[in-house]
Amino acid sequence: MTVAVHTPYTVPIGFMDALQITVLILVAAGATAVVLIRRPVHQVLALSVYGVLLAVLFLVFQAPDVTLSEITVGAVALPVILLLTLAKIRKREE
Amino acid sequence: MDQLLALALAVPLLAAAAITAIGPLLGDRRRLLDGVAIAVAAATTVMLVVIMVRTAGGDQVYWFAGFRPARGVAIGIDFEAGSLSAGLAVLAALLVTAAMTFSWRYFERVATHYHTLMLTFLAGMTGFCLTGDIFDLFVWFELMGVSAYALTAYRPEERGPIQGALNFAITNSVGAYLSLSGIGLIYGRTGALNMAQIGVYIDRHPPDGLVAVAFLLIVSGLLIKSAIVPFHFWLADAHAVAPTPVCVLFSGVMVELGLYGIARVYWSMFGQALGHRAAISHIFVTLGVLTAVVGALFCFRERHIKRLLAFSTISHAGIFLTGIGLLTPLGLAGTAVYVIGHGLVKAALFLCTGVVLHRLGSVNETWLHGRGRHLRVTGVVFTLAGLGLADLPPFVTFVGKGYVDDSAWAHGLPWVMGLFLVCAVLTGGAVLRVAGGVFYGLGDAPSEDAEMAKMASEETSETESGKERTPLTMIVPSAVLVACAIALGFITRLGPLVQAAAIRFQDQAGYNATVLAGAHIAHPVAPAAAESTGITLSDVLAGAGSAAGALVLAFLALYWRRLPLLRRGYEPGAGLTAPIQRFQSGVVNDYVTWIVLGLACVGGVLALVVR
Amino acid sequence: MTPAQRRWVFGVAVAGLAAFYLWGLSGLPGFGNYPGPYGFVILHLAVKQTFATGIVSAVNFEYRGFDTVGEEFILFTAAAGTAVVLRVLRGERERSAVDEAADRDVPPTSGAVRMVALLFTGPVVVVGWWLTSHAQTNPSGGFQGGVVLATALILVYLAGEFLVFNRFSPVALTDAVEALGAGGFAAIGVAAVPLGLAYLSNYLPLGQFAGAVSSSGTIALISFFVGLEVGAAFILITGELLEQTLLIRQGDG
Amino acid sequence: MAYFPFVVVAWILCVGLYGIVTSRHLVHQIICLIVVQSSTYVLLLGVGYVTGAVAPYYFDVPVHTPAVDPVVQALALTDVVVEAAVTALLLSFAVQAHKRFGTVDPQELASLKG
Repeated sequence: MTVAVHTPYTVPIGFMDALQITVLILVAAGATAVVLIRRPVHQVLALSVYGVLLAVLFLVFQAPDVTLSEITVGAVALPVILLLTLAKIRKREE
Repeated sequence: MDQLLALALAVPLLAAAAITAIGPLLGDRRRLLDGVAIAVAAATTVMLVVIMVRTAGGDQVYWFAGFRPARGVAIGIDFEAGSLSAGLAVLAALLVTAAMTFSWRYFERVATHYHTLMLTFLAGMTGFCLTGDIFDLFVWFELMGVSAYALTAYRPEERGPIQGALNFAITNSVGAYLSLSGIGLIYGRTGALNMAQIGVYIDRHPPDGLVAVAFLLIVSGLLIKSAIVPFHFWLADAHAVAPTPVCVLFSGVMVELGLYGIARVYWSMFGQALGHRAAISHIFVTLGVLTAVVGALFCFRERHIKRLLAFSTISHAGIFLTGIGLLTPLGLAGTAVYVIGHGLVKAALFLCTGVVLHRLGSVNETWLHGRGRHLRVTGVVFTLAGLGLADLPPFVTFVGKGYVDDSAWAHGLPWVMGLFLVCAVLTGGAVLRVAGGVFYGLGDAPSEDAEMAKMASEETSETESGKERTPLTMIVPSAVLVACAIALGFITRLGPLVQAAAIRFQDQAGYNATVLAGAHIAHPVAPAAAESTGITLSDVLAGAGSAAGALVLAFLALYWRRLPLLRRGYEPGAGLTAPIQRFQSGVVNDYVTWIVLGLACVGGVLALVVR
Repeated sequence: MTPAQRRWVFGVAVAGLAAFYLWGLSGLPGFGNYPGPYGFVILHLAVKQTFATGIVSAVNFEYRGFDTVGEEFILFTAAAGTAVVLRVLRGERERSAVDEAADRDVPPTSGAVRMVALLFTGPVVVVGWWLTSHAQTNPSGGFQGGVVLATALILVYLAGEFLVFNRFSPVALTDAVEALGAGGFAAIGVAAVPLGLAYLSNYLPLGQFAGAVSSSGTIALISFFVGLEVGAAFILITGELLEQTLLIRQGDG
Repeated sequence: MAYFPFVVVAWILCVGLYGIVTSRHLVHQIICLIVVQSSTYVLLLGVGYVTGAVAPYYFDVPVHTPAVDPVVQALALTDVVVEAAVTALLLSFAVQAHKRFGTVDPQELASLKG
């Protein structure tokens, strides 16, 4: 049971549902991939992709503000500091 | 509207920012920064004391940005200062002041960031105590956490602090996110974040899965913070390695804040809606008793003084959780008094340990045996604090412990009293054993296993050790704290006052009216007849008994090898913890596993109850 | 525990936790049926009360501005903590601060990358500034803007070298900017107190009409300070890590 | 559809916890903590969603058009900042752990501590 509101700007509900389900599945898969990938640099790249997926999810959840933060933080800033950390750690291993 | 409520938080935050900005410009004149930071902490203490005194006439509510609730819907964030919450904030600010005074001469060099971190830590604790909004609670919980993680790793040149900080940060972050999940659940049901409003809204439905799950998830982060078995593993790792003045705050008040959070969440939101009081009480008491016993056993076998004190804190956290979990005004009042007393004496014990580290360069009880004879004042303060920890009258700890015991008795749980007596004897005995061995050279040095020796020998670079004199700024704070703990024990009005505050704290309808309708509830109902407010003779006897027991145990432990009739080769306390020793593995992966398992078990029980 | 044991214990435990959590989640009103009232009340009041058309910013900087104070100080504390943990310790020497150091394992930046990075720096700064200054109207705000501004400096690093990065953001100055950002926010709040208003009250004129960049009083100002604090904090954290990676040579084992 | 987003929330949480428990690399473990936290964003935004409503911005739509809950979005924003802060601090610990211990396997740190 869904109580939907209607506005002149409403995307057709069926289309929105399909979009949301698709992105949710992608996000779930992305989270699983991030956890299961054990090679650090690859994992950071996966995290970056996961950040973009989350950002898209927030967009279809009608949260553009959070989308922007998730892109700037989750997909860019965090991977950068993670890669810097890995660079430091790998360098000392050599 | 009492502007002090906002200033008590804004002043330390502004000071933290100002110190960071100005600090590098001062160069070598860091004494100035020390002075400013101590003054700010002291000023915050004074402000909070004023707030606490004003709450005696009724709870104070402060709406940030002036958004008052309309028709029972809160649109802003509020501070709700009751006597208990303000009192706990006072304790936090007092201990921060003491710890910073102690640090004046303690560190070889203090970076400006030390003061920044201490002040943000203080602000986080104050906000956590006073807030009336569940998400705001999470925000201050995190500020407190982030400051605490950074302070734990304050000496990154050593292995212990880094590992302790990692375990601390990962376990507590997992807890915080679980709490946030609970907040999300409850928001999805009620569309509210104000705790009073949530309490009103969830009470409209019969208790169901969502309420039970949200309750446990929110509480889980707080259980981890307050080191309740099986969520406690991080605590000893972090306490043993954090700088000693920081340990004062960790043991003296941060753990207790977690417990305060549980009480706040229960009595402002879930108490009415969740129902099943007896079952909830049983869950809390079971966890509390388990924690008290495990902590006491680990405490007694420990030889690393800071770890020993940390385990004693775990044991006491168990007693506090039991006091809260009895769900009676007397139990809560007893816990409140006990928390204050424990905070004061535990802080003094850590500060004295800091003096020992400063002068002798070790916290290894075995190595230190007899080497602290010349630290007379420190020895006296440490011994007095140890007796206070063992609930000797007239220390205020005995008043609190007495109330908790009385409440347990009235609740039909006399065995809890007996068990807590054993715990107090064990933890007090361990501390007095240290006092007798280190400061008076009594008996023989306790033996140690290699593992512990290695751990204890790590404490080196924290302070420039081998100093000829103990600076006054290092010994005076601990002496003052112990004096406070004794003086409070003589204030006979303390008990009734705290009980009245506890009744008000547990009055959910009153809390709602105060926050949402601006009602002024001044006089709590009279205490129930079954629970007396006075200190009975049996309380005095129990307190004196546990202190005497602790003394006897300490002497037994020290003179064990000289006792002719006993089996030789057996070290007191050695076998006590062998079965559970390996759980304390130091591996954070294990700790998170135990957290998940503990949650699943408590959740299962809760599901059976609420279903 | 051995990894295998841990896996078993965790497997059992997480099954229990998941079942328990799903039990709670099933009590929610279905997805898309947010019941209110909090959000709906704010949607109803916000434009009238604050002249902001970005309601999320109105909540962040006004209705729940106090949370944001805490949030800014969490970031501030984390930056301070990072500086404490990664400070240059006794026994560690700073390597000569030349990027092309012998054991540098990052290949030198190619000309193309430098060019692209330089080209991007300007637009990124503009975007960051726009985001920071439009909190009250559009989906944006000091937080996103601050991160983007920090990214501009990271581009400077890509284009040039760490030395340039360092010259653009000397630690003491960044520290001061960060403190100004966090402290400025708290101070705007305190300024309401002598006016007899509650902490963080919006005491500035709200402007002529809703939706203008110059509207909504303290929201714009707070967004600016948040931008400063967030940008500086990220630059500090990145700088600390860069310094670790490029400059610090370990002296002790 | 009514509960699918919440199932995803539970899945992300559990997967993240699994990662933390089985991790052999501190950076991996920290990333898994990020995953655990990301479940809370999805939960928050999920409970505040209103089917058919617009985003809470009245810049280019008339005031009082039905919109989704702005409060959860503000909470999620705060949450993102907290995540960034905690991650940065944890990474600095990881860097130091690597210097002191020569390894970043959390399961080896304990035995090497002494």
